Amino acid sequence: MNVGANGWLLARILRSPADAAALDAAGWTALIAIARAEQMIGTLAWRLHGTAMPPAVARILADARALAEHGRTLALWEAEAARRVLAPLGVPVVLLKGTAFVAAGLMAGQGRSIGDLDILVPRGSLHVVERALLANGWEWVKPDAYDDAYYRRWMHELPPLIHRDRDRMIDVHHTILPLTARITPDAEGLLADAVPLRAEEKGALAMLSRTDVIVHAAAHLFADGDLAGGMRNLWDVHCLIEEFGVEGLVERAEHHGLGDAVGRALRLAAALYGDGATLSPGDRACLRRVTARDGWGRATHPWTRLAFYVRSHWLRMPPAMLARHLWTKWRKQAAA
Amino acid sequence: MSEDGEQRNDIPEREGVSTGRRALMLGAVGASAIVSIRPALASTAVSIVHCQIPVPDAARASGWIAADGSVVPSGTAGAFAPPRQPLKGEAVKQALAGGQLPGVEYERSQAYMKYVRNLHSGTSGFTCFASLQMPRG
Amino acid sequence: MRHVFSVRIGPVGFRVGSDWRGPIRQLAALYAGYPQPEDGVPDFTVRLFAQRPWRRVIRPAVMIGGDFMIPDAAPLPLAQGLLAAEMAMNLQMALGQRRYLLLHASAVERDGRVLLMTGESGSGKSTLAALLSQRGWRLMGDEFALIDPVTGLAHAFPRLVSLKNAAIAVAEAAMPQARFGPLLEGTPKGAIRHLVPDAAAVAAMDTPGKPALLLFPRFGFAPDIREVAPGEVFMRLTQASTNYVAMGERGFDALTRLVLGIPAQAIDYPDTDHALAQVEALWDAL
Amino acid sequence: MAAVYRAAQAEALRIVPLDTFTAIYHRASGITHLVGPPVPEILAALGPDGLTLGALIARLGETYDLLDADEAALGARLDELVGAGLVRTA
Repeated sequence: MNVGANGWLLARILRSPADAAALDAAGWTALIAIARAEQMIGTLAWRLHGTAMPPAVARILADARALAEHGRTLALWEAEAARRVLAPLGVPVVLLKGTAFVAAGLMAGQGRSIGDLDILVPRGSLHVVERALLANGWEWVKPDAYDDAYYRRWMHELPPLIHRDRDRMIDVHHTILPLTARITPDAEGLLADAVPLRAEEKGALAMLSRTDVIVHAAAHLFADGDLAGGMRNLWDVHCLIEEFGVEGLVERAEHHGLGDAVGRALRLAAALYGDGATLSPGDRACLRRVTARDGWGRATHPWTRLAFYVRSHWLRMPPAMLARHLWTKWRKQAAA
Repeated sequence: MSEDGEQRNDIPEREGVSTGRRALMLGAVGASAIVSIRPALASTAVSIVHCQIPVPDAARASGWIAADGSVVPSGTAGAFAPPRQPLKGEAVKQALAGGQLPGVEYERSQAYMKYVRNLHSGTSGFTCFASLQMPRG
Repeated sequence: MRHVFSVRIGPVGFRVGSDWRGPIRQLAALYAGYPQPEDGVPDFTVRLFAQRPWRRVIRPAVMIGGDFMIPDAAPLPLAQGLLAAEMAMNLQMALGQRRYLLLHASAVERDGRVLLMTGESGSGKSTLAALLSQRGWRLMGDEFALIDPVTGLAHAFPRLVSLKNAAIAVAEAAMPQARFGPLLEGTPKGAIRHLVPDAAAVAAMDTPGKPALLLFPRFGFAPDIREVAPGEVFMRLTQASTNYVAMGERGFDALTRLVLGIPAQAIDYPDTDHALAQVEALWDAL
Repeated sequence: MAAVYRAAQAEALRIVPLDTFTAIYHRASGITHLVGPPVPEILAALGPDGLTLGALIARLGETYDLLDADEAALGARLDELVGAGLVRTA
């Protein structure tokens, strides 16, 4: 197969599972190591389910499916636990990211690894939500004055909370980008258009509309992040487009001020997992960063990674605030 | 009610207690009747590799440690500068068992250990700490 | 990576990559009689690497990585590279194994039936397993017992037996003909020396056995034997398993079946002779 | 109005008595609980239809000799069960 052992190998097999037939033992070994490093082994396992492969690989992927299934159970239960606590408040609660995908039974959720529970609530309800969670077993992860004040003043979410018995984190968002970013999505619009997941149930959870969910995936990837986990996030985008289409997407993205991010996400997802796209030099740099893995699962291209890390901070904060943020961190270090 | 039950009702009250109906205690208000199994992953996994606990964790790098174990700005009066190296798991284990961290004075050891005891999941060093206090096997 | 070693231990294949030749050469020598991963595809990848490029040569310290990692792992000096490799392989099992319920236990087999011994580090489970392998038992493993949730059978995982401190001299005296790895002094757990499982253990490692007895040995106490009730066994084994919770309902099935299926005894012993006599007596009484 | 307590659906639970302890696997949460009496008895008596605290004491009294028919104690057990997710209030 004419693909080196890097992220492109994983992308190629996800795009075209039949190509796996051409893999030799070394190819399978690299593919599995890369998929694990990108936290996509469950996705790969479902994508290849039923195709021909060596017995040793079949066992590894069967284990990965079982693990993803268990992860799905835990994610849905965490959402249900939060629902039981928040439903009496009468506050709308919208599931975000992986938990929303599995709750809605979307293709993007199949085999997906899910870490924290991410929810979106109205900004005005943050306080009651926080109080209810703290009264029902959730605790602050980091009791630190500076970070706390920073979160409350500038971030798009509460400082992370963790449940003391289940050891699972919850991120309570009130919008999808930090308040410091130069783009301000329409948070009220996100909530207003959200779709109930089980409409018949009182106090049911909801998920973002079919366009907003793609806008959020793109915002998360570019405007907020340093492209870490990019292969998985772009797979999300690819699956969401497959399932929901792109009708009205551009208009909705422009409405949130995220037209550029969504456009790039669509091009990158098409390049990795779809029929290809016409790429700009910036797109190519992103793809170089996203696929930077070797056959041992190691991160490669450290300078590209660093550049994207700096960029992520740049995007999140206006320059003066970035300087203040780095200055505070630096003073703490220098004082020691 | 079943035939069986009706028969039992014919038996005088005092003897009925001893013939079949099981006794049940609801227990004290403060007692606990449920243990939920948590992953033991941390304990065994970390016993396999040797672990260490950075004090404080990287997110709060170079803060100082107050006597109550909280992280405070460097230079705070009465607080201790952090150790140069992360604490070794074995040393923390001995301190947890009633000893003291090696090479530091009593109060400093107490402050560091309070920091360690306050670690939460998701903070670096927590997995290591969790492994040290959980008995195994 | 520069240096690579692959091996299959029981049902599990490993690939170990290293920035240094030393640990790989030692692994190759000690695991000489072992097969390669099935179909050439290992279950787990392990990496032994330098934190910074120059740490390959200047005060070389071995970082442990692979498919599964924990954030707080401390590096080891290169002289303990073999230990780092063993730890890294065990870590992949502890964090990544999903096919079998993993019990932190040693296992030996006789007549197709398996004796499991579980306990904290220092309980003597490794030493007892090694000594029993000299007395007509087959060594299945000293660290992890693998319980198949479908069949309930225990699978062997005969990696190098890790002997610590006083146990080293005991094993050396009891098995003068056995092969040992280098003596590693000054590790975080004191002195460590690895014992190579005998040829019989390696030859039979693909043959599982039916669990028959579970023991909780405790070294350094006056001889005592007492039965452990199923509820307590269940609780202790959930804590002696790294993947019980992650196995979900399959783990629950495997564990309840094991707990209700075999007797469990706690044995206290002052020295290994006592322990061996206690084990043989309990086994004969089954 | 008194709160109504409902047990998780019976098919969502795997209940294996060990000795005085019982192992319960809760399929919805993936969590194993090791419980002692009176927890299995409470789960069996509640059922999915739901009972108030008073009705539950009465139901338990039909089957067992309650040595301490104390509403506060039963309330504490139910709170624990709600916290573990095995019982919900509605």
